[in-house]
Amino acid sequence: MARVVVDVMPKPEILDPQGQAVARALPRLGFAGVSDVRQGKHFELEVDDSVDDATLARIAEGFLSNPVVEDFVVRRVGS
Amino acid sequence: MARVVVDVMPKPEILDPQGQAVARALPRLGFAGVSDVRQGKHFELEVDDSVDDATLARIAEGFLSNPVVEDFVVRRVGS
Amino acid sequence: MTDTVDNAKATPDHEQPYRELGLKDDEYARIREILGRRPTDAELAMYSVMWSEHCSYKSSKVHWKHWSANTTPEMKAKMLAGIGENAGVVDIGDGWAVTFKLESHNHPSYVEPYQGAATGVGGIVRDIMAMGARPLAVMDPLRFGAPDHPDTRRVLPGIVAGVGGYGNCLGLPNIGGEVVFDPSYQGNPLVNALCVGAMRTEDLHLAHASGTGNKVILFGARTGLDGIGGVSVLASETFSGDEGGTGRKKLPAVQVGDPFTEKVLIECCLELFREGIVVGIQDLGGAGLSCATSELASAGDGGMRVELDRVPLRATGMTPAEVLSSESQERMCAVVEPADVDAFMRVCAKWDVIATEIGEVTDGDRLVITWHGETVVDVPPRTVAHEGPMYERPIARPQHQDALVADTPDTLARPSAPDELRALVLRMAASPNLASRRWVTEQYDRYVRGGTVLAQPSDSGMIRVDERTGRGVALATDCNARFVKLDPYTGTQLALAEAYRNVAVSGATPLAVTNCLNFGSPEDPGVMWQFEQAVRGLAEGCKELGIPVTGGNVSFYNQTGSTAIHPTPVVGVLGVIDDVRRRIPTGIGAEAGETLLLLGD
Amino acid sequence: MRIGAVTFPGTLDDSDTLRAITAAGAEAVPLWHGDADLRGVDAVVLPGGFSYGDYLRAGAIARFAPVMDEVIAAAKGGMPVLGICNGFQVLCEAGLLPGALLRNAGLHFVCKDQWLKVENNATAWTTRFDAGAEVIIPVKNMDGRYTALPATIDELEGEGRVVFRYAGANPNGSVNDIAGITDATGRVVGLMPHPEHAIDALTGPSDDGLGLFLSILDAAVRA
Ligand SMILES: Nc1ncnc2c1ncn2[C@@H]1O[C@H](COP(=O)(O)OP(=O)(O)O)[C@@H](O)[C@H]1O
Repeated sequence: MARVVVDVMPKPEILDPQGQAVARALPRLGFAGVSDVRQGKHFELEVDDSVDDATLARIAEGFLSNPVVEDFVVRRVGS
Repeated sequence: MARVVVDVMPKPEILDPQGQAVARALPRLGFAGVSDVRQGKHFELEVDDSVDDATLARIAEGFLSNPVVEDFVVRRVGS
Repeated sequence: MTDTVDNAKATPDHEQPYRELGLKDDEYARIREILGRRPTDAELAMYSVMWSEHCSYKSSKVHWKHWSANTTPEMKAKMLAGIGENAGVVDIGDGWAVTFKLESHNHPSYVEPYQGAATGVGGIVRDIMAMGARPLAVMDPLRFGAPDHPDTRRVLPGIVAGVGGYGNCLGLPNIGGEVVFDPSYQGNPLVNALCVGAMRTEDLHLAHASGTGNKVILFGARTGLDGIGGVSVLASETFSGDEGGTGRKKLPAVQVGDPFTEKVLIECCLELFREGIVVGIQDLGGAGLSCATSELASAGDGGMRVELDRVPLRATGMTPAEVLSSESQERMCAVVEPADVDAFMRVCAKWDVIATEIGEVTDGDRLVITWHGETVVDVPPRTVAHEGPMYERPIARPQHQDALVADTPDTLARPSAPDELRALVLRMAASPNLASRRWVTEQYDRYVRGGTVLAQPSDSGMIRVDERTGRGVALATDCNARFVKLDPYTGTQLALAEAYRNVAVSGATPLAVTNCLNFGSPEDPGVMWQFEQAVRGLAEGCKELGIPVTGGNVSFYNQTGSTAIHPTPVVGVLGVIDDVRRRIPTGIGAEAGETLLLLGD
Repeated sequence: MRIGAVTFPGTLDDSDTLRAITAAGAEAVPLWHGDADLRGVDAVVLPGGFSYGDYLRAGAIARFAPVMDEVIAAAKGGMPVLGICNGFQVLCEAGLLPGALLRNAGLHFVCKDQWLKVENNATAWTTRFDAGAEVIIPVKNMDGRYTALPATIDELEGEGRVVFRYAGANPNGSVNDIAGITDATGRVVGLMPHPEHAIDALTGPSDDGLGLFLSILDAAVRA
């Protein structure tokens, strides 16, 4: 068993209204110094050791993310 | 300038229907070997060097996550 | 280096990628003739989007003669704005005007179902706002491929979630629509969206820029690299290698909607209208600033000067051509008298809406756009917005039409035994085209704003416009494309008649018609035959019924390879009812002893 | 009696809420998120919608609006507050009510006419209902699944602080079918369904929703 983390983020050129809403709110809450925020998804998967990296990439690309508007990163974080 | 990552996840005892929907769909799509999926949020912040860890923790705990139902992790990922 | 007008004059032989931008050789030659020189990159970007099929209606416009030929003065009596405006407007009495329009977002919704459908709703709502109205409700006629096809499983949930996600977050009730499955839509689902809005008749705002010295203000979202797909070839041609260059080619031609920003934009616009400080207004739709500036200037009585570098950007390194072509959502452009600019900015600040003065109305008849002090566009705006190319496409009744019509249901076996009939009824009840639409309609808010009198499962949607008197409107959209395919003329009249009946049975009096004409390629003479028949059928049907077509939309090129979708002229009918409390709900059996009558034969 | 309804950017049901307050016979007072001023109202309603687009989390950004400092202070001083849908989410985010509202179990926005059972008719907002009565009121939301840690749920149930429960099918997977709750004083109430959309059988499934607004008027008369 391994834990695999997949982070899915809106592509840099794609509008990210969620991140923008957070970025605009922070100064109002008294937090200065945060110049940009982008918001995406974070998945944690418990994966059998038999699942190889190519399969993980296919899961991330074909299912966890929407390749038209999102990029993803897959990371194994130990068992 | 530093990049800071905040991952926010539903607490283990809180039901996560989004993660469950992913976990249930994977075998149908022909992907075996994924036993559990949890879905949370991933934030990437561009932060001024003057912002210290205590402030980041307050942003993550008081705003980016809802401590009633979510846990969070803050990470600086270099500049 | 920026391609300025001076540069264009100095380099007449510079090769330009006009074909990649969709312009034909003769169209490019005509642009050179209009300008007396080659266009700059920015001008080329403007002409190419504005002369596209989608913006110029170049294949369909010649058929609009049927509308005018079939609209009598009596039919025009209640029409306050008609074809040519952002949306048609009709007088519904008591000082109220109602505006409504259907629009397609078919292709983007196939590429990215959620965002394509969402931004389709966003776009039609801004059209309605540009008339000066408060949007009141939306509807969504949808067509999908076979229900069991894997692509339908991908496309349908996303489209429904997108229509709902945007409309629900805007606070507009969804009061009806259609869900139709047919394999002809497999590679071309249809996402049509309707919005209806209301205003006091005196508040009607038409899109034009007049009054020399009046300011042009861009407000709403920042401008980014959204949907500039095609125009990115300019950057790659001109600057190959540098950061504005080839990398842009990979940009997805999708726009992401931000319904929250649009909701705030609606409230901001309505407050601006209430303050009476808007001379002219235009939404930014398909062709972004290219469209808004050229249409405002073209419809006004002067010229316009725009400082394009003042446009607030979301991305770095954008070229003037990209800024002009960006399809970033949730933006509007207004013309304001200089004395009102401060008041305008105050209202925008209250709603936290970014607003920037980007230019002004000028004497003369040129649209001049500068970029950091250098002129990048200098054109007669009418040639961009209203005097684009117009084609008489060849028309021919398809050869297989006779065989298609001859293949009648008479050849099909008919059930006669009771158990066969029972099986057939059960099969029909369970068939996707007749089954309940609840899975779809439950994802749409039909209650918000508290004016929805009828929504699903009624034959038409009905909205209260005036709370004091109960005056309201009813709307229905319909089209059975199988009938249209068999006989485009009569089939389109059937669509009209069905929508008309659906409005009439709710207790409202039908008043006006809009349409969304979804067809295959206009370069196919068979498709153009369907199209011409459909337009003539609709126009003559409307004359028969005495209600005018006040607007509509054309979507061509709905085909996979050489196979077109069934011709799908969706017809929307709007009716008025003086008191919504007298509406007639759908359904029988509310009271015992009701008598059931069948009308017609 | 003056009852305020707050408009945040992205609030949708403010006009409906003001209409319902008026229909109940009270004076409806619009309140603006950016003003730290409750304009002398006797009670406040936080209406439904998608404040700030519900980006980040439903209600998470709105709860920091200037008007919310006043609402929180007033609530602590005993002023009745009703949160409907997004307003309920704001009250939870602000800590005036326990728990949180998460994505519907079905992962879709759901809009339907919903039967509710009135579990507690002793709050400031529910005295017009009979205990155990069933009423029909629209529910419409994306994030309506009430959730809290087990200890919190036990406390709510033990103290009778569940005010409304879904009767029939649970539309969003809410714990114990909880549709609405109250704070310990019975003056701050939050619910997911929309009583302001059920004040007239012409535009809603019933006029059952009027009961909440009439109850608060009664409370004022008694006070
Ligand atoms: N995409 C949709 N969006 C909203 N309402 C819809 C949609 N599709 C169908 N409806 C509504 O559902 C009801 C039933 O639709 P339908 O079965 O197509 O009706 P009919 O067969 O009477 O035309 C109607 O009120 C219609 O407006």
